[in-house]
Amino acid sequence: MNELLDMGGYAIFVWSSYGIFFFSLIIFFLINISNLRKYEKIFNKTKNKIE
Amino acid sequence: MYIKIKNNHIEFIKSANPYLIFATIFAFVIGLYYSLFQSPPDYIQGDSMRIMYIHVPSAWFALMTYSILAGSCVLWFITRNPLFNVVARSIAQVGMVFTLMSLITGSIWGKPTWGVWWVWDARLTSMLILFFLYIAYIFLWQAISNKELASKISAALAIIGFINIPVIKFSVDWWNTLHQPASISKLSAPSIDVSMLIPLFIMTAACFLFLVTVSLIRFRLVLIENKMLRTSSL
Amino acid sequence: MNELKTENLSCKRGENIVLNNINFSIKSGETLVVKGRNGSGKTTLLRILSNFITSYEGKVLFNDVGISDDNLYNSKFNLIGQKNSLKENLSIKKNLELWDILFNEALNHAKLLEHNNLYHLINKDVSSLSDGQKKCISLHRLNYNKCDMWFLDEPFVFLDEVNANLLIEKINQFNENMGTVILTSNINLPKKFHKEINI
Amino acid sequence: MSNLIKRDLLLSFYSSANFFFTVSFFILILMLIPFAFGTQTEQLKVLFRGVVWIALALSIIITVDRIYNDDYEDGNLDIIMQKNKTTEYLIISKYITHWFIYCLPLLVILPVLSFLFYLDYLETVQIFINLFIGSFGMVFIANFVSALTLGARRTIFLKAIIMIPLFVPFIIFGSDAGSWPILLALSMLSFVISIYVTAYGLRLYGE
Repeated sequence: MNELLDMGGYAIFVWSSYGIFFFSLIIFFLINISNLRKYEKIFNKTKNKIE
Repeated sequence: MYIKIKNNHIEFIKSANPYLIFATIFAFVIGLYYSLFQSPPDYIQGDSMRIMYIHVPSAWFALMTYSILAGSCVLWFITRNPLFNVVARSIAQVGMVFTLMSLITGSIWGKPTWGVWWVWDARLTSMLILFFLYIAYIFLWQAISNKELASKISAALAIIGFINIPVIKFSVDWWNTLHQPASISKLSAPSIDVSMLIPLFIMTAACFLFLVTVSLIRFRLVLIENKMLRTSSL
Repeated sequence: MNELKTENLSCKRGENIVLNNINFSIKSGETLVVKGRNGSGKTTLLRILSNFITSYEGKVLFNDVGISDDNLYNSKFNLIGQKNSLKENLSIKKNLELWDILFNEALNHAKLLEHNNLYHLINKDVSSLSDGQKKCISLHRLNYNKCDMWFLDEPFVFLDEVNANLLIEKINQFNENMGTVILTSNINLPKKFHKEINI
Repeated sequence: MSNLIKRDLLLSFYSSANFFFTVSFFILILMLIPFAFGTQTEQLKVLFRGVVWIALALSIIITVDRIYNDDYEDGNLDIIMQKNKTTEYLIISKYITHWFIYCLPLLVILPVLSFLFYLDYLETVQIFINLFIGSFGMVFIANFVSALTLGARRTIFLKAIIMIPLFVPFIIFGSDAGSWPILLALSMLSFVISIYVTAYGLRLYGE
């Protein structure tokens, strides 16, 4: 396990790049999903008003 | 040629969404397992080689997304089919994220390999400019209040950017031969071992699934946005 | 004898319809008042008639020729839009000089501006004028370009009674000289003109 | 066409502050070199070749709003477009006036500046030729960006983000002495693209 965490001396580079990569992807995904929910809610409200 | 987006298409995309999310997560987990545990360290670069498994797919998809973006803008101008505009707008931001990721992971990878965070060579510079093209495309659309006009103008800009990229690549190559006579040993053509190819392939597939998933979510978002623009302006 | 007419003119902006089935015809010496609420497409109609907007359905015919096919059409009208076409940081005199060059025509500004009692202001910066005065100078553009048609977008906005009457007089005179006027308005005008449509 | 050129020149003469501003801006950016990097002759010579391009790019960027935006916002563009049914003439005369008003003064002042930076005649001529040819290409690019972004008001930063990537090839080749043929090719390419895109932008504006 320590070997894995150490990454042959490159730990900081490997783990930080993986961390940044997945963190950004997840954040980006969540932003879009929540935006979609928000827009759908507003859209349904206005649609009900029109009908 | 004229493809109209019907309600049942959107329903289909909606119903496919959870499966796609699941598949993406699954692919990333498998890919992580392979790239961090199962693949051997490179005999020159050691374990820092593992950054390649996320760097290379994101660079590929950054370029591929821009090609799709510019291609759908061209198709939109030719066919006048609004679907292509929606595709361009839903894919742009994912491309921007991939470009940013490839820049960041690339420079983190560059530190142990080259000894520096950044090298002013053609590939990296054109990637940086690609990032600004994405930014210009996205923010120009937001800056123009007439959204129909905004789509047309940012599409024209995307096509001009697509012409610009090879010009920049060519000129930076030229510039490098003049200003930096091989001061930094670049990576020679990598002869990738099969054991490295497998995680790379899985990670590429995972990134592709991510691209598709988020693009489809944004596709729905953009469609709703369009509808809202229409109803509010009536 | 000129005739300008539209046949089933419709215009879409994205998905929403701005103009729907506009039909009118107007001959030399007549004035058409286009009425409608804010945002009903009056300005769009004038911009279609002056060849700025080319993506519309239906026909716009000038003497039975489509206006976008007629190469001389652009020199046959004067459009006074809602923007004043004045450079705010320059004096009136300099603005008029710029117009003279642009229209390729030197007018006797002294005589024409005296009419509206504006000539004594000629060395003042445009930014120091009131909206009504700016509108008067903007309408002064009608003296250029001896043409067949005037398209006026909300010409009476900001004008006081005296200037409005002067403008009406001017329009009448132009009509007598066989000129066509199309003007938009969202308020009731002090005088009845020949024709009126609601959009 | 000649009317429009005459009118634009007169307009820039009347608001001659603009003209002095760009020249002063250009000189001041170059003046920053010795302050930032010291006054060693050799270093100044090298830096001048590069920074003169950056100064040119920046002075073109700050003038981009004056090409079409000012006329668009006060409504003069309506008159201009009505008077010039063939948009190409309009666009070409705008190229000419924009280059004449904002680039020519910089080129005129350039020899003086290059002597201040200890460059000899030959080097000055080389820089001048490069700058002369490259400035046309940059003007073409500035024109189409200006026409395309008519709908987006007061977004000079966004315009800079759009324009700087397009300027990159010019700046790369500009700082090499003998690369004027490539600059010429780039300028011609940008002319071809620019004339289509500007016409497209103006047509969209008209709607």
